[in-house]
Parts: sequence; structure tokens; C-alpha cells
Amino acid sequence: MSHDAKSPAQAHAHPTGATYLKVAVILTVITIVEVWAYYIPALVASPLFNPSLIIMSAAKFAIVVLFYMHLKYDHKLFKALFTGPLIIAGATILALLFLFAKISL
Amino acid sequence: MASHAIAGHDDGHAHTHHTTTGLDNRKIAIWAFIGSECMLFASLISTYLIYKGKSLVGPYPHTEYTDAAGKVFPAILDIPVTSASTFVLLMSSLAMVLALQAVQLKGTPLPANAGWWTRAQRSSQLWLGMTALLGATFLGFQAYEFTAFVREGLTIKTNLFGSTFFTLTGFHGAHVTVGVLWLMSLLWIDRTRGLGPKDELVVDIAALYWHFVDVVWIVIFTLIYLIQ
Amino acid sequence: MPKLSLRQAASTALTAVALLALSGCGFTEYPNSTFNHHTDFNTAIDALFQRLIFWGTIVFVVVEAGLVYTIIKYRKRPGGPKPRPIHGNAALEITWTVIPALILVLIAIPTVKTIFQTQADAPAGALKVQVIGHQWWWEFRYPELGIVTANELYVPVGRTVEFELTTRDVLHSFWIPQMGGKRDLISNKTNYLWFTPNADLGTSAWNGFCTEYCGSSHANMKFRLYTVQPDEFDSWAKHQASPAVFSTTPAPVTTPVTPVAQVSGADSTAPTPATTIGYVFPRERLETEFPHVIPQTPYPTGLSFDDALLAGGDPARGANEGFMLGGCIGCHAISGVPGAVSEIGPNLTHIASRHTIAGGLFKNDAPTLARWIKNARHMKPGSLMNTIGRGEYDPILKTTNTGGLDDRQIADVVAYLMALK
Amino acid sequence: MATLAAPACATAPASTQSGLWSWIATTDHKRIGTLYLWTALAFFLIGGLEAALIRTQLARPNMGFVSAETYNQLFTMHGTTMVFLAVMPLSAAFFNYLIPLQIGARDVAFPRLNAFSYWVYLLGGIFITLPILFQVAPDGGWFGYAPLTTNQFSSGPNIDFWVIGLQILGVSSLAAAFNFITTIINLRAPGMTLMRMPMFTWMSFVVQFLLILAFPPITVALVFLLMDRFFGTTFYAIAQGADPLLWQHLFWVFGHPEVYILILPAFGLVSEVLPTFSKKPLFGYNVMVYSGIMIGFLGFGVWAHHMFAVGMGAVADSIFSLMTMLIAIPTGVKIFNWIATMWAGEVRFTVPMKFAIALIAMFTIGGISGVMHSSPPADLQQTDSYFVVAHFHYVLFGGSIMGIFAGIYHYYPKITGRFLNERLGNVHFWLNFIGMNLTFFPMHFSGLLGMPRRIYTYDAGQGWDLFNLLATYGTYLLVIATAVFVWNFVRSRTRGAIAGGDPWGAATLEWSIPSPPPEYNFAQIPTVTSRYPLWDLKDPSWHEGEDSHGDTGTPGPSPLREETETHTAKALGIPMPYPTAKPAFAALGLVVMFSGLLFLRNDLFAVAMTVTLGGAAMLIGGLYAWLTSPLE
Ligand code: HEA
Ligand code: HEA
Ligand code: HEC
Ligand code: CUA
Ligand SMILES: [Cu+2]
Repeated sequence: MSHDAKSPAQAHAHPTGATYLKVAVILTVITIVEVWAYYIPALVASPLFNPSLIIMSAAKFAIVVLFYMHLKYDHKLFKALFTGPLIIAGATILALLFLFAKISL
Repeated sequence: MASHAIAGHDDGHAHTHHTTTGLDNRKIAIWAFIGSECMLFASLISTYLIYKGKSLVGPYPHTEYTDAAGKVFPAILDIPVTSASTFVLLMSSLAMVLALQAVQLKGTPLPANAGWWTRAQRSSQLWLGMTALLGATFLGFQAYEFTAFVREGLTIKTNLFGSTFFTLTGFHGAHVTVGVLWLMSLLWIDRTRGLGPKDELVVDIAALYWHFVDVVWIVIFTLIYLIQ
Repeated sequence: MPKLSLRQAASTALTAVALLALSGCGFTEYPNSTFNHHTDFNTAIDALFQRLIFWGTIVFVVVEAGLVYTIIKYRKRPGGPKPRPIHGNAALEITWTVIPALILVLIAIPTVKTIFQTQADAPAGALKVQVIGHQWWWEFRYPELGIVTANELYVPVGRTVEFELTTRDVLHSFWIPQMGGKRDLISNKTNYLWFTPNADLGTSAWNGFCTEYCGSSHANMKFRLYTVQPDEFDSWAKHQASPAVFSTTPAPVTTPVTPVAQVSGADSTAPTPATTIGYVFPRERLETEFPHVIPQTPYPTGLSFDDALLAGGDPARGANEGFMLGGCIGCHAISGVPGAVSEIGPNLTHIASRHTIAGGLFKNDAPTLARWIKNARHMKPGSLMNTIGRGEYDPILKTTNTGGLDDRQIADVVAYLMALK
Repeated sequence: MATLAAPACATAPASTQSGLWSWIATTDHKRIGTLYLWTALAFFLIGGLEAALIRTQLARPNMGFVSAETYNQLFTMHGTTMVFLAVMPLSAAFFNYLIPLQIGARDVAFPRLNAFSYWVYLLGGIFITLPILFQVAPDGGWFGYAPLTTNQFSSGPNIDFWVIGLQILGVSSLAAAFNFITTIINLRAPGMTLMRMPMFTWMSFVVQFLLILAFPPITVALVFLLMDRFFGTTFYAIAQGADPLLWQHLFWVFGHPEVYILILPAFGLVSEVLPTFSKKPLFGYNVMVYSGIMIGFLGFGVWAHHMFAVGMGAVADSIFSLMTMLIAIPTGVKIFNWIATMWAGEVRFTVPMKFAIALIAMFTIGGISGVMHSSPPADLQQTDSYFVVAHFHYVLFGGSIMGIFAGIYHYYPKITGRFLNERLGNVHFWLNFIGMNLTFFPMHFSGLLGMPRRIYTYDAGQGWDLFNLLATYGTYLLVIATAVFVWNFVRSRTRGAIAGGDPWGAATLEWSIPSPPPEYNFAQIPTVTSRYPLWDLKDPSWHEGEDSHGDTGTPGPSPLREETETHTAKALGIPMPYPTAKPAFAALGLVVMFSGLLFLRNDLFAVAMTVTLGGAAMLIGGLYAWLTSPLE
């Protein structure tokens, strides 16, 4: 990892404006689906409502991070700097929700 | 003078000195900062979720509440408005990434037959301004939301929901505010001196911050607004 | 470095010897020792703890002996061998990863077992006691028996007692070292703890403590536990459940204080007070056998009381005049006394049957009560009972009390309280 | 302090700057490290003085030496001071001084941010400490459990100082952590791969991650408390249905990683000392690195072991118990590897070495009692008793403080160019060693014999008298020991024996340059080919006959050159950061901004606004001026 003389910008091909637009469209579509689901009582009542919303939001999260924040293309160091804390943060949220009986094992 | 420094000679030896990884110090620092922010928002979001449904009195986020005097408080969250503001923030991320691209592309010759879109993509000022504007719009929505809630009887003191809700979204809003100010100063530099590929890093760092604030909202929107 | 080795050998020996000594040790010398097991709870804990001590001692001895041996053997000596540049040794490193892991497994298994054993639901038929924490005293209620008391607990031996722990203000923690582990009292939450005092346990007295820091007088939030024989318990309970013992025909009204007449027999609907006094842990036994439960807190300097007045205290006047004028009724309940229902302060129905007051801080006797009533805040830092003596300086309000009771009135109140057997 | 600027080393030329202003404006990591060292030592004395008062009050039953209220302030401030103002900043002193030297850099990544961190620390420390002189110091215990710390139960300004003060100190720690993460990742000399970094730098690296991940939760917990106290929110308002365990969880999510923040730097320091004075490489370097990372990582999954008595339920108790026990494994590996480092070595009993050995011996005791706590049913008998107090002083004093003293004796010659007096050092060590055992070992007994912690008084005849008296005597020994140390520390600055660049025959880069190091550190950035560059240089045959494990580099002459002469940066044409007081000014602004809140307690809304906005203006102005002026 050390002495990677190339600057990251040159090291990897960046996506183009078109990719960014596509990503934006996907984000918009997911958001629309989310909000739409919110207004369908049958869906809200379903046990799959919460998990699917969480999955959709995680997908949006990942897309923005990978494409807009270029984590997909950037130096792996940044991936480590971001995913490490993210995992600890996620685990902490889960543990706290468990401890306060908001979720169970 | 400001432009000179922010764009080139900030703290950190990156531009003049060799670094181990070849990466710029500031970019490493901002990623570490973002990692730290993950824990900050994790704590805030956990608190909101832990206290969800524990308020002794209303108003409540998703359900109606009738107080002792018989006064009815409707469910307080306004999903249509927040959906709109969420969309605005998402689009600001698009604008931001295009702003970065515009800065990177500065100086590369435009093909002769370039269409409006290709041209537009070269305008860093357009996209920086757009991002800041969308961010400010988001803040406007938030200001509207907050005042509406207060009018409807929910303040930061009312109940656990009020305290956690305003604090969580308030913290996020403060982050957006900082971001907007940051973008405006970049825009100002761009207008006075012009940002070019050599300033890529400066814009990149602001962009990373901005996108992070956006992804936090993605999580908040789902966990706080949509899930009941 | 012989000095170091000596020191370490000594502390090794000390741990082993001292722990052994303490665990089987005399009652009076270490009256709050956690090594004794007088309950099922403590027996379970102690078995676990012995195992921890055993492995802990082995690890301690191995590490310290290895360390001392190494530094002595390989100390720099003239003509000593040249150090060998060893960078590591996978086999060794795996060994000292695996062995501790194995030890931990041997600790972990009984740990988890004991967790589930001690946190199971209490067996049916347990005596229920509600423990309510207050800044800085304990309220105990026996809901099935209709008893409300403070700072002193009675439980029968051989029967499981289940504590239901809540707090009226900040966090506290309930601990009787000789009976078992502690459990916190958490606002907006109910906790449970149960144990069974061994059936063969004689009638004895134990110390209990608040072990969660709860403000100024955290140190002064103690209580007593009396483990008594079942028949003694029944006698005690029956008496405690009855209204106040003190009963006078309404005293001739000397002062025009209005609520006077309500004190006793005046209210015909009030249940008749017990005529015989129930079981109380004998004071003489405490003094001879359980001196550690007798508070030794000295009176604070600067608080004086004319003790001669105490002999002449008139209980009836105390009940009818002092108790009202002093505002006691605003905070203290006395069963059988209409209007005296407040739960702010300890229930005083049978105050005279208790050996201690104020979170176990003081002995319960006339001179102490007098001083307590005169200036509780001087007696106990931060106390939420206000200063009642006339002309007394209230250390919290930082003012001098202009109303309140004079020494003679206090002496009457004390006489009244001492009559509430 | 100004005298510090004058180098004591006779061979070093006069420093380019001196005087008070040069310290306020300095951006040199070594000077900032020195400032941290002095300040943190001062706070250590204050914390120790508080401890001595505590112990005096507890010497005998029913003592009236201090009042209950004073006592409660004393232990709260003792814990807070030792943790946040003494041990953490002492570690920070070494981060500052050593990390750039150990990795072959000229400074940290953000020199001015570094200065900012220091000034925030100093001013925040003063902010939180001063109130004790006026009897309004924080009195909620060092972990400030709600709801005791809310307005309802603590309506005075005491807790305000605590909430605001810790918030300020958090800024300092976080800023420093980002700085060091960047520095370690990015400013390593050529050839200084991650797995060649000195162990102190490695452990510090882990600590920086603990800092950036552990401080946000406490920041949030404190923000809630602050808003409850000043703006009437309901986070910990019992009447509104709040759950007091929220505070406890958020606090300990921070609090447990915090204890590893306190210990890992000390582990790093002894990992430098032990090889040096055994003339042997560190045993199992890789495993030492991984175990450090493991300790840090696992440290985030054990926090609720501080809450076994709150009634979390059997499942949660079990999980946290097992996770806690796991930590004993990587820690044990470290202990055994240290012993193995000395095994077959040539052990020299210098003062730093004695402290390092004492760390191994004493920390183990604390670790073992830690494992006893980790078993929840057993912990129910131990928690909030003096047994816990014994545990954490064995790890904190026997671990962190011993390690830090090892570091101070080891690096004092590097920092000042002079040795600390060996005789006084030995007196200090032995008094300290005996004193700490006399103070803290009896606490195991008083705890298991039923003595609760945080009590300002107790009755005679509870079986605790002897142990308390012994502990108090022990403390007085510690006071004497510390006084000897202070005397030595001050005196040796001007009178200690001159130390050369490499007085101990150590192996790492910081010893390849003069003592004290010149402002630019390395005239020529070194190229590193192994973990022990200086040993390679001085005795290329030192690792003959070794087994295959170590990264002892490529055969052939070492490219490293020892630097013996000191020049000025200017003469060498090395650009150095400009001195600037802007960071100090911004730090002042930050503290002023926060102090504005205090006026809200007396409903002085206008004053509060003025002070807060004034402070914010100073902060922003300072930041702006600093960010827009060139670094060097
Ligand atoms: C430097 C700081 C430090 C360190 C390193 C540790 C290390 C450990 N601590 Fe400690 N701890 C504190 C500081 C620290 N602690 C503080 C300040 C408190 C109290 C806070 C307060 O309440 O005010 C506390 C409280 C505390 C508690 C809560 C007690 C209570 O309040 O009821 C617990 C419970 O599990 C605990 C456990 C441990 C464990 C298992 C370790 C382990 O990391 C120890 C591991 C080390 C070893 C075990 C020794 C070496 C290993 C071997 C030689 C291998 C073989 C060993 C075995 C098989 C056992 N600690
Ligand atoms: C790193 C952390 C650290 C360190 C080093 C120490 C060091 C000491 N601590 Fe403690 N301690 C804590 C962290 C630490 N402590 C914490 C976190 C708590 C919990 C607080 C709480 O409950 O909220 C605690 C609590 C605590 C208690 C429990 C209080 C209670 O529960 O009621 C006691 C009691 O004896 C104690 C004693 C001591 C003593 C005697 C020392 C000694 O080792 C001190 C040695 C130092 C000196 C003796 C310096 C003396 C110097 C002078 C006096 C000046 C001389 C002047 C010149 C020469 C100029 N500490
Ligand atoms: C403001 C409320 C208040 C008033 C008025 C008040 N008390 Fe109290 N009292 C308390 C509280 C609270 C305690 C518990 C204090 C403690 O232990 O810290 C207490 C404790 C006592 C105790 C000790 C009881 C025990 O078992 O520990 C006695 C006796 C007592 N009060 C008598 C009186 C008398 C007599 C008066 C009137 C002259 C009086 N009190 C007025 C609140 C009050
Ligand atoms: Cu109640 Cu401590
Ligand atoms: Cu811990």
C-alpha cells in the first residue's frame, strides 16, 4: 500500500456524467417506491415492510457512497477508513436496540 | 488570500511534500472524520429509536393523540413535505458530484460539437451553486417543518419524541448548514479566481462531506419518517 | 533484583493466605464479608467466585513467577551470554493463546449457568417485599401483609424473599453483602432480586448498603436486615400491620391547634390499635452479638439540645400540638392518624420499634430524635427533611428558621414518637 | 516554562525561539508534546492531591476532615482529572513527541491543528478544575449517572462545569486523533511500512481509532444532558418517562474503549523499553500488533459489563460477560510476549526498565480482578465496592501510570538532552511500587468485606478499618514518591548528566538524531529497511543466528545515517511551519463560546448570548485566519 505514487484520480477511471445521472435516477426510483409503500396500508401492515424499507435505504446508502463518494474507485485505504467505523456503528445500534428490547435475538 | 490558501496551502504538507501513500493528508483526515461521524449519528439514531413509542404525552409521529382536555393532535410527521425535501437533498448530491467533475474537467478541450449537456457539465459554478441552492432549499423545508411542528404543539421540551426528533434532525440540519456555507465559499473562490483540476482535492473533500450528510439523511428518512 | 521477588512472593502468599483466612473467617471481625453464604444466592455466587480466585491465583503465580525468574536469570552479568535475537515463536505464542482460552472456558460455563440460575423467576410462595429507594433512606413494604416501614427489614429464615426494587428519585442499589449480590434501583423500571436465607440460620442482624452513588448522603443510606425465625416474623408482621400503638384519650386542649382531636380515638372508624407489642429484634442482643449494626455516627458539633427536657416530654401534647405545628404531617404517615398519609418521609407508625433512623445513620433514641427533629440537615448532609428547630440554621436553604418548634415542643414530639412502639 | 526553551544539552545550539510567546505560537510537535507533558503532570499532581485528601478522610472511621459535599466533589474531580486531564494528555504528550520521530517525519500532518488541540485541552482543563476552589466543582461521579446529574437533582452549577468541560475536552481529543491517524498513515519515511513501525506508534495508531469512535457517543450523551440542563429537553427527565439506562449505555459505549485508550499507549511505551534494555527484539512483533488491534476492536463490544447490576436480563449479561472474558486472551499474549522478550536477553535494571517490569507485574493483578468482574454473578458482589476501586487502580496506576513513568524516564534524555537522576529515580520507583501496593492491595479486601465505594465515611467495626488505614499510609508514600519525582524532573533539566543522541542503545529512528532533536527532526529523511534500523546500523551482525520471524530487513549496509549535529532549519533549507497563535486564539474562542452557557443558569440570557456569540466569533475568526494563512 505504501508508495503508491499514482494519485488516485489518475489511477482509476472515473465514471462519467452519464453514470451520475443514472445513479440519480435509481435513487429517485427507490425513494418513490419507499414513499409509495408508505401509503399502502396493506404493505405497512406486512411484516416485510420494515425489512424491505431498510434494505432499500441501505441500497441508496451504498450507491451514494460507492458512486458519488467514489469509494468504488478510490484507494482501498478509504474503504477501510469508512467501512471499519461503519461496521462498529451499525453493530452498536443493533446492540443498543437489543438492550432496550427494541429488537430481540 | 482566502482562495489562495483554501485551495492550495492549507495545513498539511501534501502539495509540497512527499507522502507515504501518495494520497493527500486532508483526504485521509476527512475520511477518518466521516468514520467518526458514523458513530455520532449512530448514537443519535439509536436514541431516537430507543425512545420511540415511549413518550408519555403526544403529539406522536405517526399516530393521533388526544390530551386530557380532549384536544386532538394529529400524527405530526408530514411525509409528502419530507419526501420532497429528501428528493431535493438527493439531487443536491448529484449536483455535487457534477461540480467535482466540472472542476476535474476544467481545461480539457471541449469537443467542437458539444451539446448543451456536455457544456453544462463543464460549469463548476453552475453545479456548486446548484448544490448550495438545493441544500438551502432542504434547510428551508426543515425550517418549515420545525415551525409547523411547534405550531401544532410539539417542541423540543414536549416529550421524548420531541427531544429526540428535534435533536437528531437538528444535528443533521446543522451539518447541512455547515455544508452550505462551505459550498458558498467554494463558489466564491470559483467566481473570483476559478477552480481548476489542481483544486480537485479541495472540492473533493467538500463533496465527500456533502454526500455523507446526504447518506445520513437517507437513513433518517427511512428510520424516522417511513418506518412506523 | 531480589527485592522485587521478595515483594512479589510476599504478595502472592498474602493473597492466598488472606483470602483463605477471610473466607472462613469470624463473623464479628468481618461482619459484611461477601465470603459467607447464608443464602442460596450467595452460595451460588461464592462457588463461582472460589473458582475465579482459584484460576486467578494460578495465573497470578505463573505470570509473576515467570517474570521474576526471567529477570533474575537473564539479568545483565559481566561475561554473560550474548542475547539471542529471537523474534518470536509461533508454537509458544499459540500455547499462551490457547491455555488462557481454555481457562476462560472453565470460567465461562459456570458463569452462564449461574447467571440463568440466579436470574430465574423466584420460586412460588416467596415473601414479597417492595424496596423503594429515596434520597437517602429506604422504604420497605410488604404488600401481602400490609406493612410499610423504613430502613429496617425483617425476613423469616428458610423462606424465599423476593424484592421488587423501584426508586422515587435517582438511582440507588440494594446490597446486603452477606446475603448475596446487589441490584440497582432504576427510575422508571422495576428490578427483582430474590434469595432464601438458610433455614438453619439463627436470628441475626445484617448490614445493608446503598451502593449506587445517589448524591450528598449516599454514604448515609444504609439499612438493617433481621433474619428471624418464622414465628418471630409472624409476630412482628402482625404488630407492624396494625395502626399506631399510641393511644390517649384526647388530651385537654391547651392550645387552639385545630387538627388536634383527630390524633387518636377521636376517629371512631380507625381500626383499634394493637394492645400487645409484637416481636422486635432485642436491643440487648444487638449490643452484645451484632455491634456492627449499631450506628456510631457522632452528633455534629454545633447542634445542642437540652436533654433534661426529654424526661418531661408529654406524648399527648407532642401528638396533638408538636406533630401538627412542626408540619410533620405534611411528610410522614402514621397509620391510624387521619391526615398523616404523606409518603415523602419514612412511615412513622411504629417508629419506636426500629433501632435506627435516617438511613441507619443514627441510633433511635430520645436524644437523637430530638436533635434530628431540631435540625435534620445538620445531622445528615443534604437531608430532604427540613430544619424544624426554631432559630436553627438550615444549611440548605441557608436561612435561619424563625418558625418551627422550640426544644420543649420537640421533647413532646419525641415522647410521642417514642410511644409509637 | 520559558526556561524549557533553553536546551539543556551542551552540544545543542541555542534554540531559535524562546520566551513565552514562542510557546503560545509554537506549531512544533516536540514543543507541543513538551507542553502536554508539563500540563498533564501538573494535573496529575492535582488529581493526586485530591486522592490524598480522599484518603485522609477515609483513614479512620467517622472522620470529619472534609464534608460530604466536599468529598463528593473530590472523588468526582479526582476521577475526571486523572482520566481526562492526566493520563490521556500524558499519552498525548508521547504521541506528539514521539510519533513523528518514530516514523521519520518532520512534523505531524496538521501542525496548527495540533496546537489547537493542546490549547483546547489546557483551557478546558482549567475550566473544569477551577470550580473546586470555590466548592462548586462537579459532584456527580466521573461517570455522572443520570438522573442524578439532571437539574431536578443537581440544580447548582456544579454539573454544568462537568458537562461543558468534558464537551470541550472532547474537541481536543478528536482533533488530535484525526491528526495522528493522518500522520501515521501518510508521513512515514520511505521503507517504514506499517509492519515496521515501532510498537509505540502502532499502539497509538489503534488508540486514535478508539478515540474517533468512542468520543462521539459521549459527545451525544453530554449534548443530551446539556440540553436537558439548559434548554428543558426530556432525554433524562424521569417524569417524562425517560430511561436512565440511556445515559449509562451511551457513557459506557465510550467508557470502556476509553480504558483501552488509557492503557494502550502505556503498553506501547513498555514495548519500546523492554527490548531496549533486554538487547533483544520484541518477541512476536506481529502478534503484538494484532493483539493490540484485537483489544481495541473487542473493546467496543463489552461496555455493558459496567452495568451487570442494572438488570439487563440473563441473555445480555451472558453475552457481555463472554465478550469481556475474550479480551483477556490478547492481553495475556502481550504479557507473555513481554516476558519472552526479556527471556534469553541481557536485562539491564535501569529506572525505565524497572517501571516497565512493574507494569507487567501490576497490570496482571488488575487484569485478573477484571476477569473476576467479568463474571456477572460474582460481579454483583463486587460492583460499586472497593474491589472495583482496587481493580481499576491496578490497571490504571499499575498499568497506565507505571508505563507512562517508564516512558518519561526513557525519553527524558531524548526530550531534554539530559538524564534523570538515577538514584532519585530508584527512590521514586521503590516508593511508588511499595506505595501503590500498600494503597490499592488492601482495597481488594475492604471491597470483598463489603465496603461500598464513594462513601465519605464509615462506621468502625465493619472490618474495614485496618485496610483503610493501610491504604492511606500507602497514599502518603505515593505523595513522597511523587515529590521525589517532581524534584528530579525539575532539577535534571539543568543538572542531569548529558545524554547523547542514543543514550540507551535503542533501535528505533528517534534515537538516530541528537538529543534534544533539532526543530526539523531529521536533516535528511531516513530510509528504513527494518524494524530495528539503529541496531542494524551500529552492529550489523546483531541478528545473526536469529530464527526467521523478524523483519530485520535486507542484508547489506543500512541506508540510515546517524545524525549527530544540530543545525537550524534555515541553514539546511528545510521549510518549517510558521509559528502562529491563531490556533490558541481559536481555542480560547471555543472555550469562551461554551462558557456562555453558564450564564443561563442565572437566567442571564443576554449575557449568555453575548458571551457565546463572542466566543463563536473568536473561534471562527481564529479558524479563518489560520486556514487562510500559509503553513510554512
Ligand atoms: C486501564 C484501564 C483498564 C483496563 C486495561 C481494564 C481492563 C479490564 N477490565 Fe476494567 N475497569 C477500569 C479500567 C480498566 N479495566 C475502570 C476505570 C473501571 C471502573 C470504572 C468505574 O466504575 O468507575 C473498570 C471496571 C471494570 C468492570 C466493571 C466492574 C463493575 O463496576 O462492576 C469490569 C467487568 O467486567 C472490568 C473488566 C475488565 C477486564 C476483563 C479487563 C481486561 O482487559 C483485563 C485483561 C488482562 C488480564 C486478564 C491479565 C493478563 C492476562 C493473562 C496473564 C492471561 C491469562 C489470564 C486469564 C486466563 C484470566 N473492568
Ligand atoms: C489514571 C487514573 C487514576 C489514578 C492515577 C489514580 C490514583 C489514585 N487514586 Fe484514584 N480513581 C480514579 C482514577 C485514578 N486514580 C477513578 C477514575 C476513580 C473513580 C472516581 C469516581 O468514583 O467517580 C478513582 C477513585 C479513587 C478512590 C475512591 C473514592 C471513592 O470511591 O470514594 C480512591 C480512594 O482511595 C482513590 C485513590 C487514589 C490514590 C490514593 C491514588 C494515588 O495513586 C495518587 C498518587 C499521586 C499522588 C500521590 C500525587 C501527589 C502529589 C502531591 C500531593 C503534590 C506534591 C506537590 C509537589 C511535589 C509540587 N481513587
Ligand atoms: C419536608 C418533609 C418533612 C417534614 C416536614 C418532616 N419530615 Fe421527618 N423526614 C423527612 C424525610 C425525607 C426523612 C428521611 C430523611 C433521611 O433519612 O435522609 C425524614 C425522617 C424522619 C425521621 C426518621 C425516620 C426513620 O425511620 O429514619 C423521623 C423520626 C422524622 N422524620 C420525624 C419528623 C418529625 C417529628 C417532624 C415534624 C416535627 C418531621 N419529621 C417533619 C421529611 C420530613
Ligand atoms: Cu442511594 Cu446511594
Ligand atoms: Cu470496562
